[in-house]
Amino acid sequence: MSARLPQPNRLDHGGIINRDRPVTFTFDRRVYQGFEGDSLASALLANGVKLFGRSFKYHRPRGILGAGPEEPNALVEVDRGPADRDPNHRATMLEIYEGLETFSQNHIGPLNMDLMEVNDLFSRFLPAGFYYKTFFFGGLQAWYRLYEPIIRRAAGLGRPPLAADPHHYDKIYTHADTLVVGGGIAGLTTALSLAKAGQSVVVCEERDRMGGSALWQGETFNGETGAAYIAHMCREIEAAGGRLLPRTTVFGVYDAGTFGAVERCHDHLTKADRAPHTARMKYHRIQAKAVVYATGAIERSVGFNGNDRPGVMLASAGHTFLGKYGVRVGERVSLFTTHDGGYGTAAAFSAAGAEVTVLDARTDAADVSIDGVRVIKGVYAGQAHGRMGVRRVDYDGASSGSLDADALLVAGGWNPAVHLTSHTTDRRQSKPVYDAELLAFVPPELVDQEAAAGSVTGAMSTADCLATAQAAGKKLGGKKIELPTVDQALPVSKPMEMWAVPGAGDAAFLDMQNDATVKDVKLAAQEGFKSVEHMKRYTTLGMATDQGKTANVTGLALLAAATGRDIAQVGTTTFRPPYTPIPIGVLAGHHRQRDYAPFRYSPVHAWAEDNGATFMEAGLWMRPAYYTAPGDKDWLDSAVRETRATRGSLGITDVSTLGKIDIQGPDAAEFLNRLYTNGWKTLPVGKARYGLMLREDGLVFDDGTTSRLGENHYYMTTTTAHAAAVMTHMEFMHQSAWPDLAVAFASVTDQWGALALAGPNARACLAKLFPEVDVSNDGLPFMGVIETQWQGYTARLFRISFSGELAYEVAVPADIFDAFWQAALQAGAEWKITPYGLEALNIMRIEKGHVTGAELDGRVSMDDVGLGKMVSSKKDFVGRAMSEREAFSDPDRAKMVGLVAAKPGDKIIGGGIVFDSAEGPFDYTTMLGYVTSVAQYSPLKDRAIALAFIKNAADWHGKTLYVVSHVHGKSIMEVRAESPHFYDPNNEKVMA
Amino acid sequence: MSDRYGFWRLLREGLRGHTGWGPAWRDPEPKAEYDVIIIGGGGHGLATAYYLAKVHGITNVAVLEKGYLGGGNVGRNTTIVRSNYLHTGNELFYEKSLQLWEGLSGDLDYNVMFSPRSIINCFHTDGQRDAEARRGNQMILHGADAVLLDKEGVRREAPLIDVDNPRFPIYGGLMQKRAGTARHDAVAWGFARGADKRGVDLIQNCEVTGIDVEDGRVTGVQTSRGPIKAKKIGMAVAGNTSRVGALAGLRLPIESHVLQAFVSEGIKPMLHNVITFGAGHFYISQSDKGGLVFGASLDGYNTYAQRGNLPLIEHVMEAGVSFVPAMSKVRLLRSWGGVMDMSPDGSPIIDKTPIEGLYLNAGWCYGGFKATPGSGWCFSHLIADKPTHHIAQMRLDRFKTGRVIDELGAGAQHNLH
Amino acid sequence: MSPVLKNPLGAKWTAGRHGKAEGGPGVLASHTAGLTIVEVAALPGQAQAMRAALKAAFGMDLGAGSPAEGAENAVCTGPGQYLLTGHDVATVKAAVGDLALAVDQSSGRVRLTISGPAIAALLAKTCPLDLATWPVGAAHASHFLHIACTYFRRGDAEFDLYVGRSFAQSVGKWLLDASAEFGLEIA
Amino acid sequence: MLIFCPHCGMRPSEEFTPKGLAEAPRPALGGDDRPEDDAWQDYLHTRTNKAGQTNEYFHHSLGCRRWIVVHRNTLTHEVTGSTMASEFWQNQQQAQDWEAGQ
Repeated sequence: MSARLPQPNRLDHGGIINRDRPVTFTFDRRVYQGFEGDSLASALLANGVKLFGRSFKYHRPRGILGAGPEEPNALVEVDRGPADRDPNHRATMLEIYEGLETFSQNHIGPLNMDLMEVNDLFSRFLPAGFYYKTFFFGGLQAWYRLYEPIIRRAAGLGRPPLAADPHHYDKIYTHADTLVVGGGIAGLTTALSLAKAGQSVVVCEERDRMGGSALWQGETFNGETGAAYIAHMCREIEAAGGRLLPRTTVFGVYDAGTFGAVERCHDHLTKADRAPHTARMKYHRIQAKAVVYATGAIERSVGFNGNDRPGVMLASAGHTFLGKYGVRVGERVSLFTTHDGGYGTAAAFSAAGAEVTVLDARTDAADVSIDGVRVIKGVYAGQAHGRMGVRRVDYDGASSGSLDADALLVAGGWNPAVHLTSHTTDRRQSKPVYDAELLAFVPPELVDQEAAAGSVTGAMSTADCLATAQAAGKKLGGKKIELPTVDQALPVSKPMEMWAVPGAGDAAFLDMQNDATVKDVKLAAQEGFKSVEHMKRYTTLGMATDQGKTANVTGLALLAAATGRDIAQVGTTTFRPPYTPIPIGVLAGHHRQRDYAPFRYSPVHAWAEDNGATFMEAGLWMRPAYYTAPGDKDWLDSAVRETRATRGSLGITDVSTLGKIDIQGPDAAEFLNRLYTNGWKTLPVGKARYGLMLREDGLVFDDGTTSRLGENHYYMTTTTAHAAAVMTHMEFMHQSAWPDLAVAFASVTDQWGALALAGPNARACLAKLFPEVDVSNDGLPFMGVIETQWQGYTARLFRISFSGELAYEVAVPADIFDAFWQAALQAGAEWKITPYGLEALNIMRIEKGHVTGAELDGRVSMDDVGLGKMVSSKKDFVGRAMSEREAFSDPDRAKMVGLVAAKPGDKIIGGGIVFDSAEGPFDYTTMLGYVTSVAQYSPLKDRAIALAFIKNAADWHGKTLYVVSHVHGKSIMEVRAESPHFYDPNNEKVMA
Repeated sequence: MSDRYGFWRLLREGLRGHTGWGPAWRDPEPKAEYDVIIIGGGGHGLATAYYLAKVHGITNVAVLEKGYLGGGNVGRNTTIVRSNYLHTGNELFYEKSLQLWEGLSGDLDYNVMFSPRSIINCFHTDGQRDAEARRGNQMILHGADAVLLDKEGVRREAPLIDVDNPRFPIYGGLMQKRAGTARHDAVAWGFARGADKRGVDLIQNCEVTGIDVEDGRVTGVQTSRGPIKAKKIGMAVAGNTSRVGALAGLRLPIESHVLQAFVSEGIKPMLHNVITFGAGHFYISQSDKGGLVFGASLDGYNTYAQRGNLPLIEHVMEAGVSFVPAMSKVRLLRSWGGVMDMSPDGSPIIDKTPIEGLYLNAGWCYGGFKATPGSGWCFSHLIADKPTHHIAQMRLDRFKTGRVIDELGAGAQHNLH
Repeated sequence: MSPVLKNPLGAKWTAGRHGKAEGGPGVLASHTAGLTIVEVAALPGQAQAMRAALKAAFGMDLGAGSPAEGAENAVCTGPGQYLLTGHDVATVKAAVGDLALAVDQSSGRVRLTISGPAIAALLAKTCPLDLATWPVGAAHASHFLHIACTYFRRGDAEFDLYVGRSFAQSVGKWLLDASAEFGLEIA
Repeated sequence: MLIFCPHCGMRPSEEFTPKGLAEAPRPALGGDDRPEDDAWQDYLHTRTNKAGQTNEYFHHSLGCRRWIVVHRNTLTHEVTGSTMASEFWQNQQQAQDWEAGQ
């Protein structure tokens, strides 16, 4: 451990920091020392640092306002390199550790000489909403190219990280009978009551340890110090099975007892202290039957000029630094209060040796005598002076004067932290309600499974908080526990109503980060922005990173005054999750980048990888696009080679990814009849049939073959893309429309590996693989199916073809599919069997005029793709009714056609638009249609071919058309239209 | 003194303490009768009133708003403006709307901060590239602009996008340069101020509780502030269309779904364009203030509550971090939800209803914000009996005729669009 | 000769210790290769009769068919729907006859058995359900980090996971990731 | 959100895929209804879409794969009942009770 450095504002005793463990860290490259248990804020304050940052709009120098998550000013960057940069960290919540490096943000030049402070000089010209009223000169281009870039550069707070986050994050599903939000003394008391009644309880506390202000504010409990009392309560809760989660922010309340919480596991530790393989943060999705909101209250400031000066802070913050960290934020302290609570803080500072003057806004305040504390009644802080740190405070009111001060603490009253109780406001049909006596919003009436405890209820004294905790425990079925006797209790009273002092204006800040002032609120009202939402949006009050925790209520109180309404009438804005900002990455958890979604692999994926395959995504599947062989120049070269080999001799491809559904039951044929457009009742056992399914809206959904394996047993295949959707559709139709059909079905996609053998030698190869099966044209005719065995395993042989060749698909159980694939390769070796991928398949199916998802894009009818003849007129089926709507017989519908490039080497562009002229005009009224699929080289045609949809398709066969693509530099390509069935139109090859 | 906005006025007001700014709009009591009532003081309703007054000279108009002006989806969206649609039924309309956006600040004398920072839709397969090429081509044929980017083009435009995404690599993107973002509240306020200036009564806190129909035609409305007569009533209440329609006995092809949106803390510029990740239905842009503004798909269940649930939130963050890995450490500031009028084909309806004098503007799905000026323009023309060709296909009866406008090809299921 | 069964879990699924190396493993995992799995699904209205048939043929007592009433070799995945292990499809089909669909899923599903002291902490990362409320013998169809998965509770700290074969590599990889902090021993 | 599945019990909503409001049954197979008639339009397109109690299809896709009809309040998201889709339209009484209970 390095030598101890001086910490000028650190008292030599007090606080709950570990004075045995000095911690060295930096801020703006200067080295400082604090103690273990310090926040960055407390450690820097201990070192006399007052200036922490700059405000968003006017770049005014700012210090610390609060001591916790409400802090609007002191945002810093924690830098561990560009990838591990952590901007906008609240200094009050950042725990220091050895070697921590932090930086101030949002300034040009050093923090104390920020060039952007020029904004402050012109602040009178930059009132709320100024940007709506100017920047017109020069029109759109001037805005976009000149004004807006300047605004964008000036805006923003910290610097963004520039690379992937090196940390990992976990999502944890956490369950509890009751979630207690807030581990202060009220939350812990309720938790103990519930845990003792046998409930499973989780207590989430946003700060670094359980206990809240009881830890340090000097009250005693049954004679014990707060820290000791809290410690033994925590032990009791854990002994009863409760879980205590410090550093855990419950950020949102969702439906049915679901809560989002983030636990910070690493940020307070040095790298060496972090357990390996553990997450930086955990996102707990908490499911609880009941909840206790023990979220506490947040102190508010008062609007007066200069209330944003470094050194002006909330009284509770000053008290926290003193009590929790042993840091005295000033020697000559002015304390401006509107209620008795300020006196406890005054007494604590006085006891710590500070010279304290209380400015009590109340003329009728009771006399309080505290050693060394001067009290001036009926006055308010009118103006704080001192650009880089408060030096002097002018007070006014019943008397006026000026005080030398190096700190000004403000006790403006308390706002219960009602945020979470309003996330699901609709459940209670009520937002937080305004209590005109407390001058604060309190939770609305809560539902049965909810309770509130502690100062969030509006309770002020510790004794009252404990009583609410006991009531909360009782409401939720807890066991009665003895409440402690509180001694040395701090004074409390209801506040006097003073939201802003007389004369507060341009420099009286409400939203410190966004620089929204008392004057801005008045201006909003003057301009007609009288709804609280209008005021918020117009002034941006409450829209900063602290979401107005210290500012909102004051802002709307001033709006109420400016518009002559009650505060209750004005109401609050809606609180939205998250309660405090949380890293986006923690909510993503494990599922990011490569692990964003699972991969689905065919059983021969590894073989394909080892044999030169390049894969493409097909939904979650990885499918070989093409196999690169020695000598292949590019993907097209490979695909053409694979096509030629298949057409010329024998190809093999993996079709394991097709959806497969096993259908059984006496009504299976009836079910198929209703699902498909064509008839199924006459299909013999041992035969397959091509089927087309429509959606209920009458447009084509999916196609595939279904085979009849037994009297009541069918095996359906779907496209890879629609496998899940078809299964879901079948389940929907069966269960919602025809639940009495005696049929059951199951997805067997993963059970079967399947390959296609295609080409003139496919039969010979199949015969070698299945020597005991008659695979002759008679034994296994086109659309025939045989179930047999391969090496003791079931094998299904289907004589079907997508490529247009003589072809077979063979399915065997996935466990042995790799072995079967190898056997097929071996068997086909004598015919130079060639594996082919999707690119070659694409060439072949386009040559054959077979459609895929490019054509069946959810907008085409059966007729559009030339399959209108597949409609049985004898029966009803899904989609039939809607396909009888008038648009379906519109003569202008685009229908499928084949296109052939005019000459070899010409490209046809996928997504190109078809016109009948090369000269134009090209617009939407002259377009005939569009290209859906392209084979950039068809060996059959020795040039590019394509499938397209055009109006009056049949009329264009044999004629010249033009494919135009403006997004390819207005390329215009001459093509000839044809029937889309380029290859073997009479199916002689597939039937051979 | 002119009440026009501008630099010199700002300067003058600054020097005299901003005492000269008058209200942006009046706060009138409702009259007994108007020529036209627009139900809904959101973006579309205000824009309709503005164009009724400005283009058609119809100024005896009331806009009735249940809450505060601009409090619906115009105040809770991700501010994206674009005209990158495939189908004529949509593209003619959205391109008209985009053209209005381009001159809107000047037209309204209100800086709506329309920023043509471009949109890029990233795709992941050759098939998707062809589909995007077709869309780009068709956009151009409708007078819009489009550029097809390859992988490197996307990388150049948006260096922080993980184009080499190890799960769903990006092959390229379709870019519309004229697309961008705008300041959403300013749009509502600008139209409101413009309409008010031309004599339109904007009546807030005035809930329509009944629509009076006699002999098949409207005669007026009942409101929380008393009855108001009118021979023409325009509904522009997306999010509440079914509820308001029911007041006139209409059952409409609409479901209500929540779309969540998210904004991060402000940070210095890291993303210039609006950019979308096809594999995650994720979109993101960065606001002038520095917040990353992003979202993805619907939660999927029907709701009128303006909030969503965690599973979708998790999905959005997963997609976001996969697409823009650097955003992992940026903090989420706020999330919210807007209630979407989901139609069965994902496209809007601007049409007359079977009740004479009752006009419908609904079914905006996610597309309402970018449509604001176009919607107001076209709806005002329809109400003024001068319907324009831009909305020729946005018919209410299209689900009966089958002439649907299905951009996604997802079919007749409201929550799939 | 019998063909070699292809390991569905991929190359990263290797026997031995993974993740945290110190101390005993928090999670133990094993994969049963060659296990016979048959999916049965009762036709409408036949669930009870099917369960009776299964009881008669194989002695499986499946109660009234709730997810909690499973047996180690009859894991409930839905109403009238089970994954049966240890019997081949022909035997099962013969037992259920026309009461139910029966299909072989021996290759289609992969069963992983996981156990160990950290099992609750591990499953809290992968599964949204509260496993503390499940009795031993209960089965729940849910998800494993977004992947459809049926969980069967074998013992206090022992679970079977049934996942689709094509997803198995991702399941394996993600199980390695999730259990790294506890230390994983693959048998 | 939690959704009650009649087979599986209370489950997190991410296990379910919602399809939309279940306001009208599918017109009978082989019926005379024209596509523009209310029967078809109500099944596919038209919705009352109430703010309040509604019936809605959910598929327990990451669970037992049953289609269920969930009785939910669209203002508060409260789930007050659910039934198998296979029983829903057959038990019109239940559907009516749910309607009446709004």
